[in-house]
Amino acid sequence: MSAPLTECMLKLIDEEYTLHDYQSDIPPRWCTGCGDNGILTAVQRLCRDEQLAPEKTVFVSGIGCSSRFPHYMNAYGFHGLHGRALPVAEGVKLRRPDLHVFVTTGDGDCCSIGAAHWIHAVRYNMNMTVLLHDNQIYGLTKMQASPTSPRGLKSNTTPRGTYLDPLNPLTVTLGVANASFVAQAADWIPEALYDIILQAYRHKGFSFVRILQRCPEFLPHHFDPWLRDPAKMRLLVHPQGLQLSAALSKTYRNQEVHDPGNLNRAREIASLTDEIPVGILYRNSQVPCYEDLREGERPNTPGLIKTVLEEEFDKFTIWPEEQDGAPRS
Amino acid sequence: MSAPLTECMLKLIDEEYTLHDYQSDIPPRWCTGCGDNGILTAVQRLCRDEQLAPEKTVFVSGIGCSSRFPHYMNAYGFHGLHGRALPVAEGVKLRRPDLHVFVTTGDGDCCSIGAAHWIHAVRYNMNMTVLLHDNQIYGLTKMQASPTSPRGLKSNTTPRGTYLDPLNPLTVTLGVANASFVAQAADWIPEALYDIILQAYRHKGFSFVRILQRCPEFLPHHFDPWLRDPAKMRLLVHPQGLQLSAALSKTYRNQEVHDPGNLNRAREIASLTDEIPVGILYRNSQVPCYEDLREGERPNTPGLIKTVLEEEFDKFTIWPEEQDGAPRS
Amino acid sequence: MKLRMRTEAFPNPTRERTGCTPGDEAARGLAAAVGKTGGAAPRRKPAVTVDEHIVEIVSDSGEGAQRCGQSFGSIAARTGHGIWTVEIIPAEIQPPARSIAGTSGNRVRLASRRIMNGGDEADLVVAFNEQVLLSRVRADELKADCLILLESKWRTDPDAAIAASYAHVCDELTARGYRLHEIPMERECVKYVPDPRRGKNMFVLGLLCSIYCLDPDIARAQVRFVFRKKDEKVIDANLELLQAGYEWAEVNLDLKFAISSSRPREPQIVVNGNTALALGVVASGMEVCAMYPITPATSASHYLSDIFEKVGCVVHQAEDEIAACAFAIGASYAGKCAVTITSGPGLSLKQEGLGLAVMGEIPLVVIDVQRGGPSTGQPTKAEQGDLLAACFGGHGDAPKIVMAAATIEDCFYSVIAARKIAETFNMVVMVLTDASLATAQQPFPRPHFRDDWLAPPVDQSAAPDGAKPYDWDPRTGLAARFIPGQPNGMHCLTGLAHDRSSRVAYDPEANQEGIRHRSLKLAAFQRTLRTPAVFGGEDGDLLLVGWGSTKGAIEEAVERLRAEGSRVSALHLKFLQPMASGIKEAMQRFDKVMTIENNWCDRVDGDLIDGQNRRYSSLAWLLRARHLIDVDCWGEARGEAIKPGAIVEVVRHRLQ
Amino acid sequence: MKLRMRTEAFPNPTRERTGCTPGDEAARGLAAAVGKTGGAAPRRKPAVTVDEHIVEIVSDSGEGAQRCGQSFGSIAARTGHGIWTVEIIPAEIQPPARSIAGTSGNRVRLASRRIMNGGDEADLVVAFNEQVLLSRVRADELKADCLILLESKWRTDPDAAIAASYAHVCDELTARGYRLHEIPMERECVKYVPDPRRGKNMFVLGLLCSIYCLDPDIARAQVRFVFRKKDEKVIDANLELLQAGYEWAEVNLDLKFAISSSRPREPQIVVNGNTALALGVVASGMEVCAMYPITPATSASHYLSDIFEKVGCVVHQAEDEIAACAFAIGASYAGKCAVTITSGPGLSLKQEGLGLAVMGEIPLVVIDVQRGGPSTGQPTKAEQGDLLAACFGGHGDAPKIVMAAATIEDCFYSVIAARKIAETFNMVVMVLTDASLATAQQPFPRPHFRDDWLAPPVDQSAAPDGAKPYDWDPRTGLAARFIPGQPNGMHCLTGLAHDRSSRVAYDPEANQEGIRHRSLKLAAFQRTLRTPAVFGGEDGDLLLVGWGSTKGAIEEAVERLRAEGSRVSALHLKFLQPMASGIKEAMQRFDKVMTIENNWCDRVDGDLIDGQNRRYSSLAWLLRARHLIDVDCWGEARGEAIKPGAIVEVVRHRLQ
Ligand SMILES: Cc1ncc(C[n+]2csc(CCOP(=O)(O)OP(=O)(O)O)c2C)c(N)n1
Ligand SMILES: Cc1ncc(C[n+]2csc(CCOP(=O)(O)OP(=O)(O)O)c2C)c(N)n1
Ligand code: SF4
Ligand code: SF4
Ligand SMILES: [Mg+2]
Ligand SMILES: [Mg+2]
Repeated sequence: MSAPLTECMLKLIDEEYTLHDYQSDIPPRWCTGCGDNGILTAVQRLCRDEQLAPEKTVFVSGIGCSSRFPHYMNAYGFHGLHGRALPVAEGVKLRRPDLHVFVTTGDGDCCSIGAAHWIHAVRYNMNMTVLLHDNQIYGLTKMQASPTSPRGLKSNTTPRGTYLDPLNPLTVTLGVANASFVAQAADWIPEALYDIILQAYRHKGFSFVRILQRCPEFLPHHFDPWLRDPAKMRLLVHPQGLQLSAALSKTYRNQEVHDPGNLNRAREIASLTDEIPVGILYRNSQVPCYEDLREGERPNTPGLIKTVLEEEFDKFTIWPEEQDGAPRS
Repeated sequence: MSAPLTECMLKLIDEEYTLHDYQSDIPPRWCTGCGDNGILTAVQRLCRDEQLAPEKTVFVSGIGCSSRFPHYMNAYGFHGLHGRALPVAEGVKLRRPDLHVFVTTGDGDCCSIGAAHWIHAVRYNMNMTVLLHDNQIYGLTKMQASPTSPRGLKSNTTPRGTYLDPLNPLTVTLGVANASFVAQAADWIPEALYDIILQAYRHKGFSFVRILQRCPEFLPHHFDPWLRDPAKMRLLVHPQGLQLSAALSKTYRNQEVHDPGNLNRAREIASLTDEIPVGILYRNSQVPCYEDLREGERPNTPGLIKTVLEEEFDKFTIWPEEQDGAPRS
Repeated sequence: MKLRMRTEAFPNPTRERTGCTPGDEAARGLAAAVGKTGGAAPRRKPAVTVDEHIVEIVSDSGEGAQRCGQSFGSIAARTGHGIWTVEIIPAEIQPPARSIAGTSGNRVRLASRRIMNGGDEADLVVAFNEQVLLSRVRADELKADCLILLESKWRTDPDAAIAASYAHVCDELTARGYRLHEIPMERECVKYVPDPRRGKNMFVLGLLCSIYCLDPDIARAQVRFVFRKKDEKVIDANLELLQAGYEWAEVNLDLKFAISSSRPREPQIVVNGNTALALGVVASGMEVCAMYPITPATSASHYLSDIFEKVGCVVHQAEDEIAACAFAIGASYAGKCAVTITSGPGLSLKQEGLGLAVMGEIPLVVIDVQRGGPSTGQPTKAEQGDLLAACFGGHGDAPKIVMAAATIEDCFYSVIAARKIAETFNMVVMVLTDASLATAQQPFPRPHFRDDWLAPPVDQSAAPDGAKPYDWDPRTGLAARFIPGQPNGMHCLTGLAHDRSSRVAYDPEANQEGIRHRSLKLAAFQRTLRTPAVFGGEDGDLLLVGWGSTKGAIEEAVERLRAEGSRVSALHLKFLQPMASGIKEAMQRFDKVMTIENNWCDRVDGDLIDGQNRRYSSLAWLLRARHLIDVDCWGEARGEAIKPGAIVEVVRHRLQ
Repeated sequence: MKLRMRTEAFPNPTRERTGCTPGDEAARGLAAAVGKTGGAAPRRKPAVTVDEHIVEIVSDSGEGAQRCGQSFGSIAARTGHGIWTVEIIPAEIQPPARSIAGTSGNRVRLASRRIMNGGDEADLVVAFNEQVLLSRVRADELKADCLILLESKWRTDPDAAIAASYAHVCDELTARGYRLHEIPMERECVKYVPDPRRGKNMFVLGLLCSIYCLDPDIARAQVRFVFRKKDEKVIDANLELLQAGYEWAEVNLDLKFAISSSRPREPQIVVNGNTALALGVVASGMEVCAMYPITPATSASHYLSDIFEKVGCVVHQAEDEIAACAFAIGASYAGKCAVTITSGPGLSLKQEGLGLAVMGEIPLVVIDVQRGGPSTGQPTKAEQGDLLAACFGGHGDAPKIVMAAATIEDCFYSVIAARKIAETFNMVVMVLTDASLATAQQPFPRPHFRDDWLAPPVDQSAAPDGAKPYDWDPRTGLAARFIPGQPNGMHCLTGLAHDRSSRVAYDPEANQEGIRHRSLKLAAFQRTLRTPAVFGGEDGDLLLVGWGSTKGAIEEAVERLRAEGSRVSALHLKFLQPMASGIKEAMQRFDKVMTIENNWCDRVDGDLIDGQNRRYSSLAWLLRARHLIDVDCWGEARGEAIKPGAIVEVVRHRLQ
């Protein structure tokens, strides 16, 4: 798993990380055709293109098929508890701004059991890239409805179809204070997926990317309507947002020029039900990051700690008779 | 606490509940000037005007000053766990549509530890009235910052001021699928408070009312700017929404005609930062209630249970030799 | 208050039926068929009579070994054998083909008598490729001279590496003494179906029916039942494959085993533990099950979701376990006693909610289908790791009742009992099962429905004048509770310390009064428990004490050991908190006492572990504390059911 | 690995100083002042010499009795008395005036020697109204002949009901033998300040200084200190009130008590348990405290929030306890060992997270300031109810280290030790304190800062070739862990069962190997523990065993009992899981062993409770299970610290 030291040395010489450097020696164990595979590829490309040092990169996840992601990256990984990926990632980032933090989570992991953490993570706006693998189903536990499952979907816990309209992760995120980067991608448009993840990574703050992800195992034809008819995908283009290659804009003619600075329009686009918007819905680089707001003015050296402790002790000290009997204020 | 049987009998005769019938014999223990007192009065008036049978009315709460509410009502009360009022209330309502369910919760109770339940309760859209007592502080535990505390507020856990912009309960709620009733009130405009709670109660579905509530104990002058200057309060008026008395509209001249059916505008209004909107931001009577969607076609009589069980047993039965050895399909 | 406890093994009156009877109708029919297909005339084969066999069918997941195994088990059961089937579950959702981690299938133990566990190593294994076969060898799941029926197509696989690996494995296993039979499964199947990979499993079913002389009529009926939702063409194709397999074996295999069987006199049902739990929920009259998906508990909710609506009731999938617990509490508070089903991690999350139910004295049934821990651990594997968390998990003094299901049948009746206890004592009742019961199948007497299983209708009558919601009975701690809708019963339930009127109690006395009465209810309930019976002899050298799913294995081990002449007996506990009286006396009649548990306890072999720091298994810990008897323990945390043979080994060793 | 344990009481070399010395400078100054105010010349009053007194000051909340009591305590401490102060906390946030539930104030025990607990009933109480006084009478907190100094203004209150109630209470209490002194507090105060209600408390402070012959210079210095953030006018006004109270007492009261005092040779600090915890966090070198507000833990976070930023560190108020725990785990994983502080309900919510830390072997310090349970229980009250949940709360086999702070000083050192243990063993370390330590104050030697208290800087060096993240040492179970940033150390930490390379482990062996090594670490740590010393005699009739905050009360009870001639000793445990060796041997040297715990255990008096169902106190349960000794227990759940007198009573009774 960990490349031998000698290799690391070589790195220092020719400075170049290759795709291979980001692949762990555990072969991905997702089903064939699973959208997670494409997301993994995109992220490994990103690491290569941004030349992220594997030892300085941390992938935090919860539990779910998507949360197996960190096992397949050659980087530090934290495959934790169902729903708790975000607070763990916040703890990692707080005192280690030098680390690149990524979070991979599922629609159940993030939007169901993890919903409270999700809302508050958006508000903390810590500098990390969050990939919501939204396959609209519980994959790992074998096909139960998720909050994002479309109404009427038959699953093992809803054999007669789900009862409610799906939760919309985009409108919820856009309703939270300090939202600073909100985007949507689809695993079947790898080029846009890559561009969006790249911009998400480069955005300083909490970058939330909802990725529509196929689960052939349990929902084989789920996204077919959108796959068959590119016109049902609306690509959001803008100089500050996504820019399409000629090829892409030829297939996806349904495009909207959307300024990521426009929150109200972003909310309207996010609310679309029939069409799937792809691109950057909202970006605001002005929102401060929690880790910066909480950074201490001075490093916590032993000397400083001693000084402060003595100051505090002084306030509470009773001195022996020889010394001044009065408390120091 | 429980009125003697004879009194109940009398009730059946002259059918009229008075305010007194909704007051428990425990005197409210909130600080003098606490906004919770006004909310209690409004709710007791509502019960009287709607003639709710105390034994058919349930007040569910979490933990906090505001969550002491059920102790002061003569009705069934459930003063449960911090953050968990909503799922408890859902469980109460599911099989007891005959009960009137109210939830009183605080900004910490609902928006911090209870955030996941809040998001999902909006989506379930069960028929209950939810009062968010938002004093923008943790009262019961003596003054820690809450997610709705304005940035810079000094509290016991943020002695140098809070670090983040406040969470906006209205925009979050309006971002959730199936939101069917979202309103805002302020404890210092009792007339509007009453009208809004009344409409919330009458709406069939999950009625979410955020009430700006004063906490003189810990934030004595917190809302003064808005108290002093009525122009900073924007009243939302509409035939389908709030209608102001002459007196009220004389004091509060800053009014906007807002159609509660307009979601996009509702989100814009909710996003106002300097002005405080008061009124009904959004209403949609078309959203089905979860308890109705889950109602069984047939009552679970012993007879029915026996029939279904035998059917199921048949599928798994091995019959003795005498009988047909083939499994029944 | 009387509770119906069904822990004792069910008496099983039978009529004998032994040997292979090729003379009968069905077989003649098949013989004829064989004739028709012009193969060599069926040789008369002497069937080796055995008392029991353990058969495994393993394949890549998706190749249908599980369905084949389950059908085989059902046919054997219907034929009148005692059976116990165990699922072999792949650790991955969708593992690569021909991989060790991906082995999926079924183990079927069939015997001439009723059996209560999955037994030891396999006598015969059918494998669809050599890799899945290897995984079973590596896991030591096969007898030294195990019979192996292996798909032979790999020998000639275009991919040289595969062919080589296959040949290598075959040679090695033969060398090691396994009795290998290579079988051209797909080659035979293509004669009948276009895609042999999908039909294989029914062909294998045919093989097995021939080998174990199972009634062909029953086999055919079973196949029809399995495919009942498919159209006739599919059914016919599979019947053909069944027949083909049967014929092929008759002609080409020299294997026949006769296991005597006896059809039970009364109807039996064959279900797994989770299905039994779900049926128990329906039979208990509960109306609400609030849950959040988690392996291995979920399949119970799946089946319940399917049938609960038919009786007008609801399975609510909440946003998380905390909400599921709170939701169930709300429903119970409103008079509809509810159940929440989960597994280890969910139990940890529910602890705070359970404390509220204890404090508010709200009846609640909690089912924990235990899995491998700690943390996410081994979600699909069996372990008994949650006993202490169930007893002591919450903060403060939160007395709960904890019981465990010992058999599949017991899963059904435990839920019914739990609901009754919960509503009689207004308490939280935990029912512990585990992954090994969850997926194992075994026949047990078809239950006779009784109205008194059900909850009485919600009381909505007016509360008596001046009655208090917590008017604790000084002798039992019991208090009538008032349910919303009852005139005159209005009060505010609270998780804060409270007095008899449910008012917040600030003074020391009131606080202690509440704590004392909540604790007293446990004692009151304890007085209703019967002393469990000792299995084996009333006294002796060693008493094995167990709880939950290990019962069958422990008692079988005791039978074997006693047959060897050892003075070993077993005691199995259904109630872990509180425990019945008389257990101490039972233990005192033996020189040594040892618990057998499927959870971890420190071995005393290392140089670090001693009496001062050894961590004991959970039940041992409870028995030691309660009875001050030096209860030893032996346990494993291998993620699978404990084998009777393993217990026999351990005991032999301890008794030396 | 060596850990600095500070459980033994600190040797306190002193110089004697007894009697009331009105001859000294300060007093003469005051006498003069008295002269000036032209009152009757100060009578020479003989001071009754006593060894100790317990003084209570009670008022409605907001009237400043707490500040008065704390100042009185500090002055006494600075004068050289041994002191222990206990807060009397109202149960309501803002209770109505003159209400029993609203009583707020302070209890100060001052003595000639160092004392380790709050003692028994009060000798003297100052009350601002008769209702708050009543609440103390009702709670049996006053000695039979207790001296009462009561604000007299109510006698003439315009509201007839109030006046009547006042008169009635006075008559009754006098009749019952209390020695009542009515004092015109406000009438005197108005002479100096416009709003006497706000100044009263300093007037009372003056009274008390006169009555207990406290050094007026120190008193004045203290007042200046208390109001240091206010402007001079405020300070002067309060100094005037102090003086007025002193003078008034000198002239009008016939009460003077002399308690010998001796100023310590080395500096002492006076803080409460929560402040000590916060100071310990800073001193441990931890950089992150993730918490969610909860009483009574919160005040520790309040103080920490105030000082932690000064050393560049962070208190993070998370959205809930689960997030707080996960956040702390994330920080620890990234190399910054973190602490999460909570109380009972929070502990229940963190159980799943703690299991992950155990499984991932991530160092983590968890502080649980226990409160009254179960559920929301009694948030402001003291109880030791979380021990078993701390040991066994999570699902699966999740070994953690559990320790408890026994004194306020110990709160400070326990956190430092906990961080060290956590990082040495990569384990979860729980530190238990409770509400009674949280708010009690007592002087202890000012700590001498040591660099080795601090965590070493995060290791970012490259991991050796082929090194594995869980390369468990077969003897100790310890493994070096790799921290993000370390080249070559990349791996994926997981809550699933895993092998030495942190890869998901599917096979039985790998799973057991992990469980075995995580368990082994507990034994390895256990070997580093010293056997705690027995207090009293090495053998005898009865050994009292305790843990946590009860130490002072138990040992004082033992002293008294031994003085009576009973052969009683005490053993106090700092580490509850694992426990030090030698405890069994210590217990065996006594005829009877009994734990004294501030939590519930069933009384055996009722007709229902017997040995088969009695629920024991937590520590008793652990000792019985581990050592098979019939450890009895006595406990209360009254929400307050156990009194030495109560223990003396119980022991006398048991020894009959
Ligand atoms: C506390 C807890 N509850 C439940 C589970 C079981 N569980 C594991 S993953 C999962 C949901 C998976 O769905 P999702 O988050 O959408 O991820 P996916 O598998 O679809 O990628 C659940 C319920 C668990 N591991 N822990
Ligand atoms: C699990 C748990 N965590 C924390 C607490 C402590 N606690 C009680 S109320 C409260 C917050 C109160 O603030 P809010 O919800 O805004 O209600 P308010 O008192 O302001 O009305 C907290 C943190 C608790 N009781 N339970
Ligand atoms: S189950 Fe679905 S989500 Fe999971 S790996 Fe397979 S395809 Fe992907
Ligand atoms: S503390 Fe604030 S919120 Fe609580 S009762 Fe007092 S004023 Fe109301
Ligand atoms: Mg999913
Ligand atoms: Mg609040």
